[in-house]
Amino acid sequence: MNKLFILIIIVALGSMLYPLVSSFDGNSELSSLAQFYAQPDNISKVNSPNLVTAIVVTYRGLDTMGEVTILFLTAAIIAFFLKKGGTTRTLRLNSEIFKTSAKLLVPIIVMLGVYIFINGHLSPGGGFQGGAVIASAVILMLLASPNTKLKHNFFEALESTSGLVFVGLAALGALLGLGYLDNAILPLGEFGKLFSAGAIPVIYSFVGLKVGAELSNILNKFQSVQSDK
Amino acid sequence: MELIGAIITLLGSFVLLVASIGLVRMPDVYNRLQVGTKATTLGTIMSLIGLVFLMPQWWGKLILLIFFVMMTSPVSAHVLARASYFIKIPFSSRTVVDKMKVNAKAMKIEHEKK
Amino acid sequence: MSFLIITVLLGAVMLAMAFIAIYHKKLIVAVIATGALGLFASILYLLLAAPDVAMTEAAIGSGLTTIIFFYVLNRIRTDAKEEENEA
Amino acid sequence: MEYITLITGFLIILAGLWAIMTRKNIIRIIIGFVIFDTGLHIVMVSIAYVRGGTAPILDGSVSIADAAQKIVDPVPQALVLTAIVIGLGVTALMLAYAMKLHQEKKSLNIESFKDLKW
Amino acid sequence: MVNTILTIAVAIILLSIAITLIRFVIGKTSVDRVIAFDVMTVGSIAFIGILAYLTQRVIYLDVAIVYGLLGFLAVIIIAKYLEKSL
Repeated sequence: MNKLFILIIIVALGSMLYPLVSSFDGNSELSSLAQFYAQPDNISKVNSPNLVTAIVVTYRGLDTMGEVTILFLTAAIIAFFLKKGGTTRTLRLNSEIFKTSAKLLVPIIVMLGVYIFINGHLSPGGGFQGGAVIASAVILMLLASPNTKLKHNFFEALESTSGLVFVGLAALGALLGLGYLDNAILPLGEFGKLFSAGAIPVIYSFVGLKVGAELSNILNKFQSVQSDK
Repeated sequence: MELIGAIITLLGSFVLLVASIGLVRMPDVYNRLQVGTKATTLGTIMSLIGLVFLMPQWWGKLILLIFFVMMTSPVSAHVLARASYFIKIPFSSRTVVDKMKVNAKAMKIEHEKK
Repeated sequence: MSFLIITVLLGAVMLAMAFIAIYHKKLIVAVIATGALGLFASILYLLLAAPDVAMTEAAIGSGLTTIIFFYVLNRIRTDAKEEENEA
Repeated sequence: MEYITLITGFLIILAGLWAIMTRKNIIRIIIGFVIFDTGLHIVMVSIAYVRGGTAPILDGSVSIADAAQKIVDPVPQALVLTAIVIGLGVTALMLAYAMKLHQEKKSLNIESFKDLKW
Repeated sequence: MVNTILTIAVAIILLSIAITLIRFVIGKTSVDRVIAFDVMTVGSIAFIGILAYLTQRVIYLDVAIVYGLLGFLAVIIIAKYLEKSL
């Protein structure tokens, strides 16, 4: 009976969604806002080949700032909730192959993450993806040798420093009279080169470091509360 | 040149097809693991090498991708095989040699203090 | 035209994955199916010409979510009795 | 193509809602939330698609001058990029709560949590 | 000519992913399903590579690298969970 009621609710919701599908007839051209962003003189004003990065960092940079704040709050609440248990655990020894390959892979993965967030304005990727890749390198290290202790102080210092630099760079644009989170505080450079697009690679690198440190903290918290049955 | 690359890519996709058929037909977990690692690694690498012939200016990223596949796929299969041996998944009836049994005493347990 | 067929196939596979994730008895299989759903969604984003979103979905939506789920499952380790309770 | 992805996204949203409403195990409810999230993102990206468009990244194959004719809409993609990361944060928070609830009652069935506070 | 051959290759890869799905559905133990997941990931890398050629964008290959990396990590963490030594 209860399930029938829920089924009726779901079907009603589906029939409410049906007009959205039937009235959608595909886009044959860009919307007016995107047309504004894609004009040649507006592109050369920002000078970033990846338009998604341009929108995330400059046009809608405040969204990114709020998102980083939400991630910071999540990490803080999880660190408050999950207390470390004082148990001794017995784990099986890792095999030699896995340990060696993890030792070999961790620096390469960290380098890949750095590549992803430095090249955020040229290729797909950016701070969030690069941060996730760095966090995955940390988790691989924890899996290969469970006895290593992460340096909490280092990660916290890294996180707060990058957050401060991010906000400082954003405010510097306002101080110079260009606008909050403007990217023209550094020279714009040549289109399509690594050192171009003004402050976008710098800001995105610090976002990447901050996100990487936060995600590593969350995963390390989840790892450190494991206990044996 | 381009035709050679396309044919190598096609052969790689055939190897992937063979791997998936073998995954369905093999009798026990360990055989399936072997098919799922060796054949798929070969198939993917052949497809990517065919792409190197097709697009020679993309070679940097493709070589990096091939390196990643060659580094990660066998290691994950090894860890998975070890785990499935330790949780005692039964062998097929035709398996005769079990070399892990000989040095099972060497597998010590690691103690972690917190 | 060929992309249309690929899209239909991927949509069917994703619906099958969602079905497995909801209805399978073992919790671990449900979590793996959720990860596979994210991986196929990432290919769908590539077909829709959104490589940024595809990369984010592959790294975060599929990878890190699965890792956190398994840490929690390892801490909880529901026994079979509780699974019966659930149905 | 965009019709099919739109319909797929809506069906996945409905499947996630069904899972949230009918399942009893807390972990399964969180899985339903993740499925719901994925469907929502698919709907937003398929609304952004322009017929015959390519990715909004300008390199050798797309020049600045004809960018407005060739690319797809970048604004919803940027929004989805934000939404995925926030989805991870919400999921991690819900899982931490679930862990804490299991510590209290040794059970994950949602029927056994009837207290007003604990 | 080249495009036709590559389209056939894409069709074959999709067929192999579909056959792998059978093992994912019927697989007796959890390890079988994990192997099927791994095979689907590695097959998808080849699929993304061919897709990058068909649409003539080199940037899609970056996505394939991240894809393979995270799939590897997911398989390892599932193995450690099954081994009860996470």
